[in-house]
Amino acid sequence: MDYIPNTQYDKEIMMKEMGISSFEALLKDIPRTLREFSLPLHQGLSEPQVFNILKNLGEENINTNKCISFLGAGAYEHYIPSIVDHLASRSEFYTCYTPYQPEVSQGTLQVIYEYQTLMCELTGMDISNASLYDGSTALAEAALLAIHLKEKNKIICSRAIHPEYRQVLKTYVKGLHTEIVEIDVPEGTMDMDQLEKALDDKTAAVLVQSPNFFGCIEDMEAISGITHKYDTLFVACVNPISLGLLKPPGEYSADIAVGEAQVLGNYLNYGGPYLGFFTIKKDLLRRMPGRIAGETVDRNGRRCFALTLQAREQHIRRQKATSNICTNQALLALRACIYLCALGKKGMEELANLNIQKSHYAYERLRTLNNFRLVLKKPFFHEFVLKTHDHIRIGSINEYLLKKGIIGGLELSQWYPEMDNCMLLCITETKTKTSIDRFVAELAQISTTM
Amino acid sequence: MDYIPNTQYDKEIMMKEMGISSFEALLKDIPRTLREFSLPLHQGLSEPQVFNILKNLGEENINTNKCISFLGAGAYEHYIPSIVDHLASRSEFYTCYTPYQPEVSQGTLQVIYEYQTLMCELTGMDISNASLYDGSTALAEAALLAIHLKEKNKIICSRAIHPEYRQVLKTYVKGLHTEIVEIDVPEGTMDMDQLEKALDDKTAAVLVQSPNFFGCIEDMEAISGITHKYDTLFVACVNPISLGLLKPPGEYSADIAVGEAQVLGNYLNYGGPYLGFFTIKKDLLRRMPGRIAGETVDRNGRRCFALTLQAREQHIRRQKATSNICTNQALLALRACIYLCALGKKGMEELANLNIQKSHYAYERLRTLNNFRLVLKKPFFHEFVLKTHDHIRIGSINEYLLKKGIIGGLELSQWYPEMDNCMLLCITETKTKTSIDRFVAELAQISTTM
Amino acid sequence: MDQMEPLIFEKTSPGRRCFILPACDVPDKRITDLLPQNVLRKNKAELPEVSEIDVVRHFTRLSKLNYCVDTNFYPLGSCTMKYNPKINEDSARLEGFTKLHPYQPVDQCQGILSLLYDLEQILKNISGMSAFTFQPAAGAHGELTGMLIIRAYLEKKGEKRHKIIIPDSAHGTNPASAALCGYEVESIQSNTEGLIDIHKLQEVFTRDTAAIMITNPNTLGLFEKDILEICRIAHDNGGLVYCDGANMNALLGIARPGDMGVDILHLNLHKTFSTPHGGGGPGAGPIGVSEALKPFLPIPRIEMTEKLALEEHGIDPLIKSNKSPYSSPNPSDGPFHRKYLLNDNYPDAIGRVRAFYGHVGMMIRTYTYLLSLGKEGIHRVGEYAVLNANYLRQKLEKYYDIPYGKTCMHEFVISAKKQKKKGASALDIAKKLLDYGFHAPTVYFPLIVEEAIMVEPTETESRETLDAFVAAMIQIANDIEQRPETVRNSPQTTPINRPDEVKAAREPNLRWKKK
Amino acid sequence: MDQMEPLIFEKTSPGRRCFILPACDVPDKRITDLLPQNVLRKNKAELPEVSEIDVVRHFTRLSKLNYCVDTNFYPLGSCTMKYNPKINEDSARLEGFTKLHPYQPVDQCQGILSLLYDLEQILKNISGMSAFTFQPAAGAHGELTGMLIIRAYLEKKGEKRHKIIIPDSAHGTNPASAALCGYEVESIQSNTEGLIDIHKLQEVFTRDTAAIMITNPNTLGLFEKDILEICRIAHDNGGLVYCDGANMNALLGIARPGDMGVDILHLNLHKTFSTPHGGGGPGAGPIGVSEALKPFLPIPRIEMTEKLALEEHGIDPLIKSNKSPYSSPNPSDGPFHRKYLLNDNYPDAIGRVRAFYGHVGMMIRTYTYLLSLGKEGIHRVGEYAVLNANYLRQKLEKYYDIPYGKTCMHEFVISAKKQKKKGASALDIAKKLLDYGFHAPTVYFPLIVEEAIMVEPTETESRETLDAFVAAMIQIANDIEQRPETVRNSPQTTPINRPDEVKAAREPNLRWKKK
Ligand SMILES: Cc1ncc(COP(=O)(O)O)c(C=O)c1O
Ligand SMILES: Cc1ncc(COP(=O)(O)O)c(C=O)c1O
Repeated sequence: MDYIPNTQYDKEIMMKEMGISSFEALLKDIPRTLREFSLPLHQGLSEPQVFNILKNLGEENINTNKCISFLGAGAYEHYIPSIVDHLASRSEFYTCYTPYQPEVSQGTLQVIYEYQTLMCELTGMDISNASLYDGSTALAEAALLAIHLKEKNKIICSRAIHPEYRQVLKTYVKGLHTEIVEIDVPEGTMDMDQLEKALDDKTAAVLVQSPNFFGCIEDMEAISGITHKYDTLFVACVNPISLGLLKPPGEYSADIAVGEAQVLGNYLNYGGPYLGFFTIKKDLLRRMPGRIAGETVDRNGRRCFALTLQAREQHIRRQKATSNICTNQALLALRACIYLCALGKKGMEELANLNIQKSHYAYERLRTLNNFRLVLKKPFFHEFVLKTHDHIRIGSINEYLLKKGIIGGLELSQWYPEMDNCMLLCITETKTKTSIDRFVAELAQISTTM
Repeated sequence: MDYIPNTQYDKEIMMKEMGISSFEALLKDIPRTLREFSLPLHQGLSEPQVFNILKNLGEENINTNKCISFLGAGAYEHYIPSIVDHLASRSEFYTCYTPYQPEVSQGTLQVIYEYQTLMCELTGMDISNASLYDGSTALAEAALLAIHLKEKNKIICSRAIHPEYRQVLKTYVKGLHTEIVEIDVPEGTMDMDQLEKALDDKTAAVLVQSPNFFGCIEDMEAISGITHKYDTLFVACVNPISLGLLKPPGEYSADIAVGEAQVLGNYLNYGGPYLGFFTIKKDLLRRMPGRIAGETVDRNGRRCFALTLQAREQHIRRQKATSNICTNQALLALRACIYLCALGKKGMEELANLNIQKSHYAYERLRTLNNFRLVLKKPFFHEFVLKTHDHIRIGSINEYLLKKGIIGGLELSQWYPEMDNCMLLCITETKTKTSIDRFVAELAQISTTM
Repeated sequence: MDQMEPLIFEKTSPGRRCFILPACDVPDKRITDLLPQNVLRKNKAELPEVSEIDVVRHFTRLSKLNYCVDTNFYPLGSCTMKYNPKINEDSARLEGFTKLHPYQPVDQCQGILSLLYDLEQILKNISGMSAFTFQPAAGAHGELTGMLIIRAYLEKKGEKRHKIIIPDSAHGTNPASAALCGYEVESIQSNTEGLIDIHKLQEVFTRDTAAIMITNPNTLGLFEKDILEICRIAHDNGGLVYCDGANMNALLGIARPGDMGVDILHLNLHKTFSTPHGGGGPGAGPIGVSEALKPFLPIPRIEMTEKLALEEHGIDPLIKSNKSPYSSPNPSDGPFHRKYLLNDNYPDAIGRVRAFYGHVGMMIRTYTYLLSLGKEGIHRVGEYAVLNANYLRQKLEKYYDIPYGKTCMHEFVISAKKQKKKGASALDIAKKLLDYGFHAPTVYFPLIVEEAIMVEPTETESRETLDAFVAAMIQIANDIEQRPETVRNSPQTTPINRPDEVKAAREPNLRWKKK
Repeated sequence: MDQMEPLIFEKTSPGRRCFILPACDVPDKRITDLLPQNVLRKNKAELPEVSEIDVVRHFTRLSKLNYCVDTNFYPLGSCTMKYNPKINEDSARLEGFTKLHPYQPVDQCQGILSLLYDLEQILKNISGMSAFTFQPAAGAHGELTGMLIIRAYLEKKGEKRHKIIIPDSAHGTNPASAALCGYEVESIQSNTEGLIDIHKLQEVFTRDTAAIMITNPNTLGLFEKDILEICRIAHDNGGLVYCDGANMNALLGIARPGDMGVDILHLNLHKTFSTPHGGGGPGAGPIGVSEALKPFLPIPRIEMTEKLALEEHGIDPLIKSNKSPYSSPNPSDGPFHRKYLLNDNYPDAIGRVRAFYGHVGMMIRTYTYLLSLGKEGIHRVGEYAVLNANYLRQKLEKYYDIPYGKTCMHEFVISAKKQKKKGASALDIAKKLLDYGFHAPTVYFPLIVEEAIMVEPTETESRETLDAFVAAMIQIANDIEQRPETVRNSPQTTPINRPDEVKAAREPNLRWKKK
């Protein structure tokens, strides 16, 4: 099945009209040697055959619907309203191109404008772009913005930023002779003294995540204060779900707020595609990476929307562009937009509350277990770290749990050697009291049996 | 969750504007006594809770995707092209009303017109309506048409017509003092002598299904000939899938051709909604039950479509209408229309061939088993009857098969006492050679073990 | 932007393919080795030859020519065009339901059977009837089923009655259904209030009358305030009362036909219970009956081996266990703790009105909807449906003549008589509404109102939407005063306008043919 | 029919709700008992307060303001807007994939890992490269990854090179990506044929040059006929060749960049491999590298514990057993007979370019697409893409000036210089096409063609569609002769026309604010 409407018959008619006798005539520029290769590939398959294969591959995975999962760590399970799928599946949204022709793209353009507004409301920032690839690249772009704006090449970041985000950051700044200083997080949050010491005139930006990788809520106000004693940008990496109740970056005067918006109506998808959001203070507008939609009027004075400030972008500025990004995550931004409209003002507040209530309920229940310890300090949002008694391996705990239909927490030692026997647990609104109680009961079992 | 946008606040504003102080004021016509009742019902639930319940209920069924099913008997499993679901899920199709306002319903109207054309091509008949409820009611409506047209009250039908169709027929003609004569099917097809004897001037119609309930192909040409010796309508009940290769009713001059079109891109759905089709010879047009779309022109002479010949229908004719049908199966007709376009001229031919090849392959393989017999005579389409050795109960065979992930055939004795130990088997294109072989192997097992 | 689309037949091109079937994996014999030549077709069916992109574009473009609930408001009287919740679609599309074969043994179908069983319990509660059948495929089919039950019931009593009384305001399907079942239809004229005239009813409801078919609230949107009296008259004369429940939306949580004395009631799941109309169907018309009529319901009936009284329930624990609230009072019970089955063994049953068990797909949507609503939701639906209708009624009565009633239930009927004189008919007003972006109301029904315009907002429309509709109606009223021709010439903004229906009927072109 | 739609914020009304969360089933404490006041937000986020029907209608109406592949043809040069098969969407929406958490242990994810592994095998075959990474989120991201690999490779060899050579016809992301990685960009002018000038290249490709970024076929739709020479020059000077594979569609089954001597290649799955554009994304830009560059690919890499040579396979039996054709040569083997894992252990790797493993959802679509195509399909795609482009080219060259080449690969570039003089620019022509129901081609790119109009039909358009497009283009050519103002004033049939972009940039209004 190849989705090609033209038949051999069409081909002959077309070649006749073009006055060529063989198709090869069109390929004369290609060196002969390049035409001789074999493709050791399978035979084309029919739709039912293909779909059977894909279904089987899907079923060879144990998905979070078959089990109760306590995994988080940057990718989160939340309820997704049915209408998100229904509306985002309209082919006018998913089979259309980037809205470079505003006359036939007002749908997409207005969605971007509404998305930008919603992200500004959530974060309390002035301006949002139309999306970046994901949270990690959004954070890296923030660092690049700072480096170029301040013409300084030192970046300070907390060690409690998602380890993979920090890896991406390091990769991105390769070739820019930039020094990255990581600040320790003794009890789960940033060591302020260390930060003060590290900060200097050469620092382009301070990067902090809150709730951080361990779920702990950082004292962003204080960090912001310290940072702004210097000509340095304060970059906050936040979880949009938490902003239903937690203080938004705008309220502690962050210069840039970025993060992962997969949580806003997008599936786990084994890690992608996700949705990087990027919001800024007004004065950074001309430095903003990525597309932006703006309101304007058409020739008849009607309100309409168009991509704007494109002079920042690669297709105009080429090597002088603020970023190289072109294709972004429009469809996921649409889903986030629908999601935020569906939950609405009250819903996002209730959602944040549910996440806090349930994670804290679990925290209290787990606290009662001997053989386990809760090592980091409060406050936290919907994740926290559980430490097992030294002789019990996290791996074997998770194997045990899986047999009980539970996907346990994430082992931390791979990234934080000092945190051996620690697992990062996440409890969102999708976990019922019953399932939390079951989880705790199973762990109790372990503490006794193992 | 009740999908009501207006809030208490809206309600108060509205009542104020209406100058009423209590909502009850609007219900003064309702006797007090009727207002006093209690509703012992559950609390309203949120979307995630509701969907969990429904998913669990769905999973409490063993569906034909989890097993290999050999059930047919009027409801058939066929591949459904992905695009059928995608296109039929467009809300412009499924949330719109009956196209009584042609200016804003050309989509639905053109679809009906195309569906009518496709059904005429498939059946070889002159005219199709826009659909009836299902195959059984379509057959009953055909009988009613004949009774009223011919002003005769005797209906002859083959005993090999789907038993439930015959039950519906009997129910429908209650109150019309109509006699129904059933013709025996000694070796699976109609007894011609009996038919000749039964036919007379009082006969309004002869009803025959082919392929019939047992899968046997009737000699429709002969039956049509005999029937038309009298002033009697010949009504053919056919399976649209078979018409990719089998002789269509138009070629043996049936007066009416009806049947179940669930097979054209519609799911099994545990029995409904399905799609009754109804096609006729030109001269019966004014007697046609149900809606019909026709081509015409608008005020500016543009080609367009509208429901037509409504003078036949209940909303105009009331008790003198050709039928009482109003709401029909439009959405399923849309699916059938998309399905037939997707398979196309060549595809429908290949499909019929696949069904014949696979069922005959299975038939030949089963023939080799001792302890089982194939009791009826050829030719057949994609179903046939398998008789077990007397002491083996069909029930216990099916229980055994289910353990092996196979849903066996339909037990016939419930409707045909003389056919004890018989199961009706159906093999469509969805059964791979591998699964047919497995089925045969399991039956072989049984013949030895039981 | 949206232009008319050629017919798919006009896009066909030899050899084009869309859906490709898997190759034949069994020995592919010559067809004539398997079947005799004379059973094979002579002429190929001239189906389209198109590619996948052709099919996708064709139907996507066609869809864009449709108005639908998801784009705007349908003030369609008698049709209850409420919002169709998306979650209902998700439920009905679950493989656990769509891929179930109707002849799988009941042991394999306990999930769907318990759903249907529960749904019957809920509908009984809402309507006050004693039992339901889900077989009828739509309202009219429910009416026919009801008529057959009435006949069977009376015959069982050894009575032959020939007549069904039907108000002149009734929907066309009522007399059609009665006639289909062999009854004579006697139409009874509504009184000046638009209601059934009790005194006339006294006279006409003779011993030869099998039943009266009422619609309550009736098609004027009025509650039959003498309903108790009407039922008494029918019953005193040994007859029955059939209630067309197409207008049930107005009564949800407000009053129950069963309590009124109604013997048979049909419900339109595609109206009151939010299942989508699908451009004309499928719907579903389950009917509920009184205790006395139970034995006559069509077979099969869905039953549970263990009787279940709703009162017993503690529901909340079930929800937590994601169990259906009616089947399994005790979450610790497995799904099969109660066994559901199909029972054919009812000697007095009228038989079957269709093959298999009815429009199960619609039942699933309805069940999903009712689980969402719950008790409070059901009350609120009736309340806000009535509120919205009266709000519209009041806002419009200053501009349009509303001949019957001072208040209404779920809908009301305008008479455009006045406007007709000024040069624009009910039809013209309907068409002009299309230009203002609204669907047209139902027009010329009920027949007892001249130039009838029948408006039903439903509870799912917001105050803002109602106000916008009122503004459009007022604008049209003014248009008619000042320039009626602009109304007569409408619609102007639609892909086509006013098809020539006479031509369509006189020279029927009901299928495409190659020129 | 399709009017502009108010903003969702203009529809908000206090207290309206859409999605309702389940009630809290754990003790609902006061929030300040759980969190300190100072971490809580002071001002509520002013999100919309709307009901479900509001949200559904809002986005449904907005969708109707979009043009899309499912409604008509996109002649967008450089974008390969081919049909997006629906079955690909079904695959990607399977719960077995959408509900997978990226940190589930590999044992729980063998299905998706084997899919990704197989996909790599197929792409290696098609492109002739030695290994692929799926991490890059889009083409530009692939370019950046490529640049980082080049830097790492050279540094490993102890070389510091500063320069990347890029033809002036290249896409903007190429120089931007090079710069992002700290390289100086030297632009090289195309020769009179629109190709890379070998002699110039000889001069500029110094020992300080890290690599040349080519696009082949280039953005004029021309195959770089000296490609072998180009690669030789780069390699002789110790440099590398990066190939922008956005135009790979022209080469499918026709030629392989790996065979040309390309060291790094990115593929745009959202172009060549039919994943939908989604209004601007998500896409995916996997990159393939030569053997020498493998060690530098980003981590993690997906590996299989048992090596697998494609040649070994008997594929057909697998299909029957519904197994993926590359993972499980022997149907009797269970799914886990081969174990897939994620390997981080590559000391020379450049690191990570994003969190997790890339746009898995796009990989699933691509894999589905490639299973469908198979060997013959892949050959046919390239062939019919080139055929369609040349057919259009020939039909249009009588009416429009096509400055470069006599034939083309997948696309070609018109110059509207002539028309510009007559009063209608490339932009005007683009806008006029909207009135004729087509999307506009890419305009003003590549920069080396004045008044450029870049047309790429792809293989999924039929002859009839191409002819209709040609007719529209000819009509426009005539319009320009006779009444250029009608072209300058277009579009007239769209919901809006020609937004004021200067105003948009001068007085940026980038979010809604309550008045
Ligand atoms: C009052 C009334 N009764 C009966 C019907 C018939 O219902 P259906 O169309 O489902 O057969 C309708 C709807 O058309 C109606 O409005
Ligand atoms: C030739 C060429 N190179 C690179 C790109 C950038 O790819 P992406 O938009 O996926 O980042 C594109 C597409 O926009 C392109 O056409």
